[in-house]
Amino acid sequence: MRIDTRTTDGITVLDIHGRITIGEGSVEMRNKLRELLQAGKKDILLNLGDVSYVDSSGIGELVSCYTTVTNQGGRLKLLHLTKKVQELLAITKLLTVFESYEDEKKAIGSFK
Amino acid sequence: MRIDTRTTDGITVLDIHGRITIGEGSVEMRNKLRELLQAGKKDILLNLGDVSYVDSSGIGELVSCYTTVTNQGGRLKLLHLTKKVQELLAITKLLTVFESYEDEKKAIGSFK
Amino acid sequence: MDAELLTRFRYDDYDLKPLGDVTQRTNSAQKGEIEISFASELRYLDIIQVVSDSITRMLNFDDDTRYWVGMSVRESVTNAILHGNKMDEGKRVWVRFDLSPDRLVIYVRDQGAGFDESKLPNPLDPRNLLRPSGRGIFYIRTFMDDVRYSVLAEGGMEVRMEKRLNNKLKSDQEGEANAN
Amino acid sequence: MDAELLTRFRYDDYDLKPLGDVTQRTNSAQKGEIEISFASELRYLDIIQVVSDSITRMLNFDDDTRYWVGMSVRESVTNAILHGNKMDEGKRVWVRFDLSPDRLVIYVRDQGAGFDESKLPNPLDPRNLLRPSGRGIFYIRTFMDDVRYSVLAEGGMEVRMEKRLNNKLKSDQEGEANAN
Ligand SMILES: Nc1ncnc2c1ncn2[C@@H]1O[C@H](COP(=O)(O)OP(=O)(O)O)[C@@H](O)[C@H]1O
Ligand SMILES: Nc1ncnc2c1ncn2[C@@H]1O[C@H](COP(=O)(O)OP(=O)(O)O)[C@@H](O)[C@H]1O
Repeated sequence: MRIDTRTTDGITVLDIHGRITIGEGSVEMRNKLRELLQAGKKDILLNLGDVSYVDSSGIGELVSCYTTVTNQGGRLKLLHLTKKVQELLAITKLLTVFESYEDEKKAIGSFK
Repeated sequence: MRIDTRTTDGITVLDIHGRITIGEGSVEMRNKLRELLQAGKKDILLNLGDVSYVDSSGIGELVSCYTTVTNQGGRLKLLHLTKKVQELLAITKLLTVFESYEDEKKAIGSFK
Repeated sequence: MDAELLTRFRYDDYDLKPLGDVTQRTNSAQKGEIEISFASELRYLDIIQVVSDSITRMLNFDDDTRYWVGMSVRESVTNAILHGNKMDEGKRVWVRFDLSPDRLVIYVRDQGAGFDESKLPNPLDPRNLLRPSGRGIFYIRTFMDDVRYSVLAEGGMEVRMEKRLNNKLKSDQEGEANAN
Repeated sequence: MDAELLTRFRYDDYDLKPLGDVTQRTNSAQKGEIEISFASELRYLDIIQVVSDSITRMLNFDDDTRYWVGMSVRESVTNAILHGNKMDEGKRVWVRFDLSPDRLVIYVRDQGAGFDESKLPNPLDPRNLLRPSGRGIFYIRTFMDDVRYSVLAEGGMEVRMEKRLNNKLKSDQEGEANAN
C-alpha cells in the first residue's frame, strides 16, 4: 500500500494505492492522518480509485479513519469507490455514514 | 488449445494457440496432421509463437508430430519458438533434431 | 502397463474443462476434495485466496461469485489464524474444498477454543456501526449460501461454508447481474 | 484478549513481504510447511502449479526460477497421478512445500508402488531422442538442485525436490541472467 498526498483548494487528498487488508496499510493510514490532524489539516478526501483489495479489516480501518478525523472536528470523505468497496460498505450500512463522490471536483466543492 | 491452418507458398502453416500439455492439444494436433498428410500436404510449419505453456508431454507431442510427418516423407519445421520451449528442446538435445526459424519468410523459403 | 496408460492419457482428449468431470463423479470418500494446511501466518492468506480462485475458476463460477467466495475464504482463514490460533505459528489451519456437482463446500478449521456465534454483536446495530471490527462473519453470511460454525469434538473450531452452483455459472452471469 | 490481539495485528505494521519472516523462524515441527492434497485428477494440475507460483513469489524467487520450479512440481504431480496412482481417482496425491531460510523443499507423494529410478532410460541417448515420452524426470533434475525418489515404508512413492535460495533471489536476477 502506498499513500500519495496532495492539496487541492485547501483540501488534502490522499490517493491510496494497493490493498487495505489485515496487516497491510493500517499503520500508514494512521500515521498519515495523525500527521495531518496535528498540522491542523482537518478536511480530508480519501481517493480509493486505485485500491485493489479491501477486506473486512480494511473496511474497519476506513471507519477508524472516519471516527478519528470526526472526533477532531474534521471531515473525511471518500472518492472513487470501487464497485466492490461500495458493495462492502452498502452491506454493512456504512454508505449512509460516509459521504462519497464519483467526481473529484464535486467532492472538493462539497467541503466549501 | 486452438490450431489455425493457412497456406503460404504451398507450405501449410499451423498457428498453435494455447497450451500443449498432458491432456491438452494432443488429439487436435494428431487429427490435423493426419488430415494434412492424407491430403498430400507434407510440408508443414508449426508456428509456436502463441503457445503459452508446454510440459514434457508437450515436448513429446512435438517429437511425435515430427516422426509422423518424417515417416510419411514429409518435412516438419518449427517457427517462433518461445524462450522456454527453446530451452526445453535444448536441454533434451532436440534443438538439433528440429529445424527451427525466427523468421516466417526464411522458414517458408527453406522448404524450397 | 505404464506405456499403455501413457498412450491412453496422452493421446486421448482429456477434457480438463469445468464440470464435465464433476458430474461424472461417483461415490468415493475423498474424491473431489482438495485440502490445504499451513501454519498460522498471515502471509499465507494470498496463497489460500489464489487456491480458492483457481478452484472457482475451474468450476466456472462467474467473476463476482469467485470474488466473494475468495473473500469469504480469506476472512475465515484470517479468523482462524487471529482468533482461533491466536497467531501461534505452531498451530495449523486446514482449508478443505469439497467439489460436488451441485455445490462447493469449504471448511476452515483451526486449533483454537472456538466461540459462540449467537453472542456476536450485530454489526448493523446503530450502536455498532462505527466499530472498527466485527464485520467479517457478517460478510461471509452475506456471500455464502449456508454458513455453520461448530466446535469439533477432537478440538478446534470449524466453519462450513456452502455455495450452491445453481445460477452461479458463467453462462448465467447476465441473469446474476440483473438480480443484483 | 481477542480485542487486544486484533489491535495488535490490525494496527501494527505486519510485514507480509518475502523472507523477512522466514529468517525469523525457529524450531517448530510444522511451521513453514504448506501441504495440499487432492484426488488423482489431472484437472487439479493448474491449481497446484498456481500454489507453487504463489509460494515462490512470496519467497521472492526470480521469474525464471519460479517458472522452472512450477514446471518441476507439475511434472512430479503428473507422474504421481499417471504412473503412481494410475489415474485411480480414489487415490490421493500430497504436495508439501517446506519453507526454510536457505531452501525450498517440495515433496510429492502418491499411493502407487513406486519405481526404480536407476532403470530409467536416458532421454539423451541417441536411441531415445525421438521417443515421445521419458523426459519429465530429466527436466526436474535439470531445474532443481537436488532430487531424490524413495518408496515409503508406509506405502507410496515420494519425490523430494530441493531448490536452494542462494542466488535465486530477485535482486540477483542480473547475475543469474549472466550465468545462463
Ligand atoms: N475461528 C475463530 N475462533 C475463535 N473466535 C472466532 C473465530 N472466528 C471469529 N471469532 C470471534 O468472532 C468475532 C467476530 O468475527 P468477525 O465477524 O470476523 O469480525 P472481527 O474478526 O473483525 O472481530 C471475533 O472477534 C472473534 O471473537
Ligand atoms: N510417481 C511415480 N510412480 C511410479 N512410476 C513413476 C513415477 N514417476 C515416474 N515413474 C516412472 O518413470 C518413468 C519416467 O518418467 P518421466 O521421466 O516423468 O517421463 P514420462 O512420464 O514421460 O514417462 C515413467 O514412465 C514411469 O515409468
